[in-house]
Amino acid sequence: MAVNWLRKLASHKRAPVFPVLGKQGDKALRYLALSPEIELVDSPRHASVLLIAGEVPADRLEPLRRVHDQLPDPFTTLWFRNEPWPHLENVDRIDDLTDLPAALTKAHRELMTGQRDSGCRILSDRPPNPWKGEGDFGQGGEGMMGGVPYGRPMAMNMQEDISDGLTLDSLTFRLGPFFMAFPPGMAAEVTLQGDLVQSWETQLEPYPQRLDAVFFNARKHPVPIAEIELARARHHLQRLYHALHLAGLEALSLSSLRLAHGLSTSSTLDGLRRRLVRSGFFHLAAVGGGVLNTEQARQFGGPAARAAGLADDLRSHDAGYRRLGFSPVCQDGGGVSARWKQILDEVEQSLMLARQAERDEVYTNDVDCIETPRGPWDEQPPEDASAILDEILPGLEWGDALATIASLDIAAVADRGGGTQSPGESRAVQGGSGNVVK
Amino acid sequence: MTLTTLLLLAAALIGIGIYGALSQQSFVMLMMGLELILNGVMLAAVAFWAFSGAGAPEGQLLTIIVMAVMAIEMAMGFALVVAVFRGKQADMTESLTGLKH
Amino acid sequence: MLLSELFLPVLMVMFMLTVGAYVVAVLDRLIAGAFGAPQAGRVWLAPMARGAWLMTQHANATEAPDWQAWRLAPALYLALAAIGLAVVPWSESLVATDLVTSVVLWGSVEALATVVIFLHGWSANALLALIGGYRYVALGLSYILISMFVLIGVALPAESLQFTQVVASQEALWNVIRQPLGLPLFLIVGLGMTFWGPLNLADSKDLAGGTASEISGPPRLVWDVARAAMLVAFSGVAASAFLGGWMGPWLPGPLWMAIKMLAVLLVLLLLGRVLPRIAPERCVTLMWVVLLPLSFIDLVWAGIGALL
Amino acid sequence: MNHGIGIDITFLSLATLAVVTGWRVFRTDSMVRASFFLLVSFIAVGVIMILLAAEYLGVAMFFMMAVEMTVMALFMVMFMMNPAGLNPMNMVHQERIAIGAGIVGFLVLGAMALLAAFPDQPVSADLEPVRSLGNEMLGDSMLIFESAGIVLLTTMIGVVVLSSHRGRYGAAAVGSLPPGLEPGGDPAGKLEEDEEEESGGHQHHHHH
Repeated sequence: MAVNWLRKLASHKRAPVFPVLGKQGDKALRYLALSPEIELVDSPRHASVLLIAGEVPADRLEPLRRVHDQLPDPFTTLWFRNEPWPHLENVDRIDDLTDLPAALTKAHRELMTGQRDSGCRILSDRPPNPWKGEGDFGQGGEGMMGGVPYGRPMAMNMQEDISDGLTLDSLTFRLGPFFMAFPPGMAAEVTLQGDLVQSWETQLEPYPQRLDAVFFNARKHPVPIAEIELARARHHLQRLYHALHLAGLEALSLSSLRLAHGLSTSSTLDGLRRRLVRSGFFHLAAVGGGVLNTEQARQFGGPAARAAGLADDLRSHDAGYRRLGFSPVCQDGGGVSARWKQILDEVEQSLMLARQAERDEVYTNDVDCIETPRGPWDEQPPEDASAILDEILPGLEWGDALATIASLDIAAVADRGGGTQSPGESRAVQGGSGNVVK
Repeated sequence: MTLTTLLLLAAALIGIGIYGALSQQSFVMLMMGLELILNGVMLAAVAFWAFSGAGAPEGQLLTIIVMAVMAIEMAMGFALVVAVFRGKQADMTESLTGLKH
Repeated sequence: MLLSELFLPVLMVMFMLTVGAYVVAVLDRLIAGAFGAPQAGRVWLAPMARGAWLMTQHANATEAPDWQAWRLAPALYLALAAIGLAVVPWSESLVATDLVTSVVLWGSVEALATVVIFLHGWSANALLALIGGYRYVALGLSYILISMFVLIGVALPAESLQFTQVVASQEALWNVIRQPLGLPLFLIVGLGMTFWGPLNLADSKDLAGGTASEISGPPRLVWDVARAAMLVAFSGVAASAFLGGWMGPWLPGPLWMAIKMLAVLLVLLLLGRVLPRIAPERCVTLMWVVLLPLSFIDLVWAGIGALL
Repeated sequence: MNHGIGIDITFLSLATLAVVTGWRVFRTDSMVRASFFLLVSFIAVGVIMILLAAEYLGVAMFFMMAVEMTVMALFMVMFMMNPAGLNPMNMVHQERIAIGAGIVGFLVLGAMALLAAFPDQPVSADLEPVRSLGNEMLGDSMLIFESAGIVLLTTMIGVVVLSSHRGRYGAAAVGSLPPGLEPGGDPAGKLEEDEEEESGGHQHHHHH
């Protein structure tokens, strides 16, 4: 009786969901972030529903199995635009984004009230190497020091000290591809000394991102500048959401997301910018680390390059933009806070351009070289830049390293478009926020 | 809780401490032995203060001084560990066979 | 005698622990809602539903954790919060333990909290949890020092290390006015030692929950309750040390105390929702280079005040 | 000093705790756990001190030792290759002598406790231990207390000098070589190429 009562109470909790992002799964993540009945958690240990959003490539299935087995009992899975594994019983596949929150809530409710059985483990719960002693005192290695006890390397310091002279044992590990602070799909092998990054090797590149369809249309025929600039601003604001979420500014990250969802030519950035500056984001959280030098910035392109002081922007060659008096905005510095200042400036500029272009009905002119929010696209779309992390992250503290990753848009741009935001999605969001201007 | 039982407890702590300080190869574990000895000493000092010293304030003062000595011992010990570790990548007493190398 | 000396104080502390943790959870949700977080369901029910959910969830395992320490650490943190609540005086006579050295006891609660948080992060045998533990130790020392200087400052005018005496010494003038630097410094310490909001570096987002990233079920419930209770204990100490504790006109003492504690809690929770998480390196610099010298100045100020 | 049976039971359990955890310090594989066992031993002794009416000392013991042991545990994690004791270890030398010395120490001190006659002058009930300690520290024994402070300051300076990366004549570690994992073996950790990089700096003669 008492247990029933407890379970009933538990089913009233917001559904704790750990999202595993497959290709194009980040859209679902951003949609769920604004759903009041869903709580997105950062660690699989904190969830009772595992959401697999989007198609997961074959090389990331093994990590997915491990994440699946990390959820504490009772747990269940939900598959969004992905076919559930055949041996999982009683799990749903959802294809429509608007159905997703209700389905997650239902899964959680049923799990709590006992209508649905907890999922079963896939992998065997055994350590990768046996914990069995061989040595005289039960130790697993050859001597007291050194050796590979129980098949696990000992933490011995073999690396040059890069900080203050206090050389610590270094710690090497792999993280990803479903770590929430990485771009979807990215995995890296990291060596830490204390919480200082000693070396960084990106092992799996993030999934290519699909930009708004307007950028692909712009490669075929002239498109209204108002439309393309709004898409650009939306892209930047969505990235700002992830960064602010990581920085612990929950409320601001959600307003940024709401602004992105309901973006129109009459939207303004003033409120968000003011609150961001007042919160001390640029002084306390986004500190100067992660600076790109000129060479790296040129290689990277896009807003990151302009934040490092390079005034390269394909829009300035476009006749349509020239009519609007466009000139690229720049920052100097090239670090994390410079990049976010740049992003804010560009969003503001895009909104302004969109307003002017809408009034004067200006269209783009060039079709073979356009500036995407990720960077210039002349012959090929912008390529993956995750290799650059291996160069700039060593020497940063863990938190700064993650802030740097969040500030860089490293994923490549996919060849095919991702479609525009569907009207249903934006309507649902407007209902939730109530401060949309349209 | 009498003076005798308290002193026996202190003697036991000191005994274990002596064993630890003499037997451990690692510097830091050796320091733990020393700390345990000082733990016993402090307990004995407070016990004497409470039962034999008629509450003379010097008894408590002695304990404070022992605490200061412990802090000094810890700090110097760790400085040595850091210095030795940096040079030799080890923290074993045996690795300190010479003053420089 | 046993009843009045043991059972009543224990009951009182348990009561404050439960009610306090619940109030913190509700207030935090209300503040989050006011800042635009999506809200669903009834706010007053949400903490209980969460508690029930964690009760039904199983506690998970990692590979070769230090089981004793891993399971004990949340309980120990709760125990420390209980000790903190026990020294908070609700009126001249209504206090769970009126130890002569209760101010120092609170100092040792802060120091032992460092141990417990480190243990919690270390014993999980998991990477992100360990980094969280590391970080707290790196910062915890500076919190302890700042708190110690600030508390010596309030003990000086009282000429006592007892919280009841400290409150009594504020009859004429509250310490928040007498030592203007004290309360702001102490609030920062409070955010630090409960790793809340901008100083949540041990259980932070970038570590996917830090020391708590690998726990689920009842241990997680205990850990969350303990953090909230520690925040309540801290606000009780802050209200006694700086806001004149039970003193105030018209209303009875315990009520004044509750109002002041709520005010401190509100300020802390607001700060937690408004400010971003401070980068650890910047935080260390801030603590040692700015706030620690400020706490020296606070102490000198208090000393001069005591001499005059 | 009169006290009830409750105090005696508390004392006995605390004494057992102090001795058992003190013993576990040297009997656990994990060095981090060892330092926290030591902390528990200290806390037990601190509570006994509070029972003995030394309220300040007992509480001071808590926070002093909490900080010390945290630092100790941190050093364990930073420098030890096996802080968690997942790989059992046995790093002792001259163990028989050490056990003997420990037992002899206990027996001698225990015999003193049992056989010697100490004056029976308990603390009077109206003494305020904290006030009396304060008056002593900042009164008659101020010189001793202040000297302890000076010594602590000196220690801090000395420790910074000792553990600093850079010495007066260049990097502190110049010319030193890690020992072999077995006697006469190749140096562990850092390799020979370090030697070439250290040609600048100061004129130090290598004896390898």
